[in-house]
Amino acid sequence: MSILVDKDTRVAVQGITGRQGSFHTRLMLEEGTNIVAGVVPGKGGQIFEGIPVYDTILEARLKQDINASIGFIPPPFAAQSILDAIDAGLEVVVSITDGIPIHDMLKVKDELKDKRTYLIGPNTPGLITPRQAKLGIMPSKAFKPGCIGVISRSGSLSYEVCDELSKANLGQSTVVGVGGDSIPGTTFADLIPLFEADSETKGIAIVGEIGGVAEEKAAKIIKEFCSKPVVALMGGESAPPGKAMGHAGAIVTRGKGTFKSKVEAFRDAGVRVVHKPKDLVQALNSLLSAHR
Amino acid sequence: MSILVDKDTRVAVQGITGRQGSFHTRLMLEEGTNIVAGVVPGKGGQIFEGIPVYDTILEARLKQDINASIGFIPPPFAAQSILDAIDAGLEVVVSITDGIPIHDMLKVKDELKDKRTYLIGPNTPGLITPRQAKLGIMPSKAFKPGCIGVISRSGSLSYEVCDELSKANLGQSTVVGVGGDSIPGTTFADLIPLFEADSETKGIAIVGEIGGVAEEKAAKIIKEFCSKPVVALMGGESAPPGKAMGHAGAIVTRGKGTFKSKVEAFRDAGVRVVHKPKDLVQALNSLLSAHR
Amino acid sequence: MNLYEYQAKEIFAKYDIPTPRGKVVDGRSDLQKAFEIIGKDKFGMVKSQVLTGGRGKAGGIKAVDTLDQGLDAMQGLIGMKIKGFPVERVLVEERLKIKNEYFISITLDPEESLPVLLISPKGGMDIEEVAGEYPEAIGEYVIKLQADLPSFAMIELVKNLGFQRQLWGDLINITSKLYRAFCEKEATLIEINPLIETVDGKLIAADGRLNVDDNALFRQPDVSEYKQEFKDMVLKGKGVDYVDLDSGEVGVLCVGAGMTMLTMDLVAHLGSKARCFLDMSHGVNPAGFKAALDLLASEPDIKYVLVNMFGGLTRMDEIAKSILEAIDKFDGKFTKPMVLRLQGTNADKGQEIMREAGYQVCSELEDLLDRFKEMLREEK
Amino acid sequence: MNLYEYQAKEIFAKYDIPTPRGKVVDGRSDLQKAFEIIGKDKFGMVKSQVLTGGRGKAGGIKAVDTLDQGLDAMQGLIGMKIKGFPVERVLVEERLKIKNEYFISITLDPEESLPVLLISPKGGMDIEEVAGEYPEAIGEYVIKLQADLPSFAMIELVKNLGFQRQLWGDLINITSKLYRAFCEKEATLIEINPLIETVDGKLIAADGRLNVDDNALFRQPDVSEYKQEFKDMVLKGKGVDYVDLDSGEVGVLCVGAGMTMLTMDLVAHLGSKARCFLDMSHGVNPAGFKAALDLLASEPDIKYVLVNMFGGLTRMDEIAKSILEAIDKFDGKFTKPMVLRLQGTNADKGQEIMREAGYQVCSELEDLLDRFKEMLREEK
Repeated sequence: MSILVDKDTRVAVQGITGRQGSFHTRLMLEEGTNIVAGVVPGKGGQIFEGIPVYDTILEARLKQDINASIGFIPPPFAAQSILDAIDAGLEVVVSITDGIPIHDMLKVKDELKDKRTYLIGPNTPGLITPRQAKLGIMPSKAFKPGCIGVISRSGSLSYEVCDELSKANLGQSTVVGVGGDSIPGTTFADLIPLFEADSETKGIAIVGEIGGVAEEKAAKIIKEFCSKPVVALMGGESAPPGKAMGHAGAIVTRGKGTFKSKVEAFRDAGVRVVHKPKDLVQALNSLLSAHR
Repeated sequence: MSILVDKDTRVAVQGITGRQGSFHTRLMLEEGTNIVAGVVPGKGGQIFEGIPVYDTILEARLKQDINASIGFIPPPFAAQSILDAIDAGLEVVVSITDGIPIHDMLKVKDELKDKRTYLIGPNTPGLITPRQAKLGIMPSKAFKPGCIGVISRSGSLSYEVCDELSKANLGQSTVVGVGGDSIPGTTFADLIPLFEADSETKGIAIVGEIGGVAEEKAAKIIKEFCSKPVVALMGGESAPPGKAMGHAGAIVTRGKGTFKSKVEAFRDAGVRVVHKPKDLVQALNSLLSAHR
Repeated sequence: MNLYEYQAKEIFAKYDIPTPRGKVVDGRSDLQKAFEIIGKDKFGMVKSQVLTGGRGKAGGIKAVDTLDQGLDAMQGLIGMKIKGFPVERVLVEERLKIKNEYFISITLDPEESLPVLLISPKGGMDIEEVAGEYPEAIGEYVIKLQADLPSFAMIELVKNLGFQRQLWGDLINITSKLYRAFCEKEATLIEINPLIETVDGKLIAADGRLNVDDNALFRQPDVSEYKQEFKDMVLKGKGVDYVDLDSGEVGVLCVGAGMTMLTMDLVAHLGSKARCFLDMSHGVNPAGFKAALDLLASEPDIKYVLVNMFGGLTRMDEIAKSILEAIDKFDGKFTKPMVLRLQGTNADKGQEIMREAGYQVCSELEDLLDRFKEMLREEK
Repeated sequence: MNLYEYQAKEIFAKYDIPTPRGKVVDGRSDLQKAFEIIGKDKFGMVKSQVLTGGRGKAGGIKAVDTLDQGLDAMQGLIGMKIKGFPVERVLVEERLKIKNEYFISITLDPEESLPVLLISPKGGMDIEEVAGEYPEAIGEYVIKLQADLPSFAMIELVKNLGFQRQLWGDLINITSKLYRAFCEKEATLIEINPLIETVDGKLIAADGRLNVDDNALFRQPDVSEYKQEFKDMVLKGKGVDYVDLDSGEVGVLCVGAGMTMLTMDLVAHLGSKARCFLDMSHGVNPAGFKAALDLLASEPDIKYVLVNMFGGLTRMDEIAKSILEAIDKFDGKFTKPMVLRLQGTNADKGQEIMREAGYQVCSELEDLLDRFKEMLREEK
């Protein structure tokens, strides 16, 4: 088991013939990802690495039973490619793109209402169920099949955390990078129930940071619905409030989203909060043995 | 008491200086209606019968505490005038206009979702709380203050029914013509709970006809929520199924909305069904005395 | 306004919805042109153009192989009456090699106040029959005022109905064009039945229906172009809603649909039957009444005229004057027995006017019905 | 991109939002022009243009009566530093006769993923202070992606906040123009504070803020025109996110915001403090690293450099090469002590490249922190 994607997920790559798209398609195939279609406007009919290429995601969906996509699309066109994938009814849509205009994302979020699509990202390394499906750009070496569900707003930090989890033989059921933008598709709170329901996931690791209210919302859901041990690695304690943190998602708005409020919300929900990747592994290990 | 409108309702007349608008404004004033503003684009600043005229309904709303409007507006512009009144936040908006394009009404209905506005009509004689407020074009003579709440899809038939109620000294609390169009604003089902909650209303008279599903929906609400006696006068028994009945609302679609299905729904809800205005009065009288 | 098949197909063509090659024809020279357009090999289908269903069963569609056969078919059909509708022209089209017949329709769901799409792999027959016999064979989708139909919902729909994958793209494409036409032409109904899948896998709208909202015609120039062709619009143009009920003996004249229906019911309760009704809601003027009386006079089935009016917006003195003015124009030739009731706004004045002209008028409905019963008895 | 007050007001003017008469000025001749535009009677306010709040308290706004006073004020302000931001120009405006000060702001609510309107009759002060002291004095309305703001909601809002009826129309009008500008200019924040009600009942945007989404600048030509004026965009142009933290001793170089923040926290845990950070996410190339090292070299406060990288998309061999190439350009003059960690994609190769060039590199975070502690000890 796992969440969102596994070896049976039938994936289309939007932008498969581009520099990024082609490079990572090969790496995703190496991970075992079941990539069945590519989408590049104007290149319909071509074959890339044995994969048929279509002009539109809709055409791909009409011709083949795809249910997920990952897009390597430049920012000006990324929102439309996401909307196309939502319109085609895909269940999981991953957008790697960094730099999608915020007002484009407002429209995307509006379109996502009442839809079954999980949009992962944008501005995310993607998601991975190790050795089954990688819809992303993360370094495979850091990941290993296992029992921890990982959700993270930061790409680099999630690699670090997963590397530690792998070394400690806990491994990961599925790792989801929700992305660093201020308006992400799927949020922590959306993913907690999926991990709670997944039999293979024994514990959950959250990699959070200051800004936004994703951690606070996640804490609320955890308190209500989650029986599994959860540990959060939190960054930004020493960040001065109000400074732009590089990520738009790290902007502290209207007094909400501070390090303190997040840590308090987590603690109130019974979530252990740590400051180093190694500590996260240790905390999970001790909670898991207590939980057994 | 009454529903929707009474002597304190502050009314704006859209199209107050037109032929219809000016004629009926005088009649509405005679009934006691508290008309405080007129709206005619391009005639802002004028005074009609002592009533200030504004260019837009919004301007009227900004300047005065109006909470209801009635529009005498030609079909091509009627939907926009309704949308303007909804946008201005009025609680009751009456549209007399016959012949509003259906696709315009689809947009109006969409706009009404989650709004507090009761749109009465279009293609209605309006609504009246006798001797307090008339937002409509019905002949005042037929109406008299009393204890019966009347809702009707047909204008002419409601006059007949109210005339009988008046002669029988039952009178009317409020009379609402929901209008004959296939896409009305407020429906029977929306009004039943208001009459149920109104202490002055002792019984409810429904004037229904074939086509649409307004009667069936009303029957459901009555069965669930209504403790007061209800009598329905139903027309269309001898109308051949599938014939356009003049009213768009009388089109029988997809087997629903037949005379039989309506009468059955009413009977199932404990509603007495009659065929003549006189019978309606008789039925109400006997039910009311039994109810006391 | 309901469009003829050929008109609906002209609109379809504007939206790139595939239709059979062909031409509407009302004479020999046109037929020759149609033959040339279609070509010898695929000639031809000759289809009577009438605004009613079931013309196939009524013999209104002929398959022909040669121009001569086509001519015979055309001459046989033109002038024929189908369910009372005279055939004035035929649509001559190519013969399609049929593999399957499907159904697509978009209409308004008054309950939801939204357009609704119906689609079925069982086309070519009456969709109400399909709904009765194979309800699961009709897919329904309520369209929430989107600018476009969402593809995912369309895919679900055609997939669940068992359409083969290779048809999905074309089906969804045609559906979305139909929806665009539905919105832009302000239709109340747009329909393809049957949508034919040919043996070489193409989808073609073999029949087409398009009903456009009468209230929107003022801003639908290309539909309004078809307007003059409808004779029943004459009365409507004068503000009179006329409905012919095929059989009966009473002409009913009222104001308002509700009153009209109730009056018809009451006539039926007295053992008689309305032959037609005229709702004068917008025709309260001499011209409207003249048109209405002309119609009542010209129809031999109509033995009695029953006028039942309760006026709100319409003033009874105006009605009385209009009726008298209309009767005057007959120079005493309007002789059908008539019972009258005038009630409501200015009823006293109206009744007085009629009485002065020598007519009996009631004010109460019960009196009208008594008078009508009496009249029935006298005449029989 | 955050716009200066005068730029925001130029955009406001395009939307017919009333602003005071005035002119942006950076020298004597311009001031003369400003004086003419404003007129003697209403002259004048001299306002330093800086991208930070609280300039009033910092002495950045002067009221003057004559041209000479204006000149003095201008000369005093230009060159001054406000919260570290140098004043390069001033906005000279008419003096308004103030009756009341209000507040209107539209920004994004990340929780709702929707724009949110804030409006308050208590303007002219820090809105966070207002929120703290008089929470009921701020009206909030989440805008559900409408094309226009619904009037009824606006009326409710201004009515409930106690605004006087005669202001409603203008307030709603200005709010709706602000919302249009917010959408069309793809803003993340648009704000008027204070919105001044003059003694003669007019509403004027006395101050203005407009922050535009950097990611949308490619399609916002009139905002992009202001772009060259921002010096901190240079690093960003090379793909490096630079944040100055005002005080501290360590320059932190990472890839990714999460890693950066965590690294800063860990530096703090060890009793030191980051002076700035450079997120190299998009600047993994010699030019990016050169720009970053230039900055680290030029800032005397920075005593140590800490590089902590875990690469996914970025390959560590490329990073190592880029760093060495950048250091080479200093000709041995980049001497600040540096600790390095390279991990992730092609980490082995990257570490090898650095080691061959004579640098010590860690692979584990704990090692990096140990090495950093050691370095702190050595230097002190």
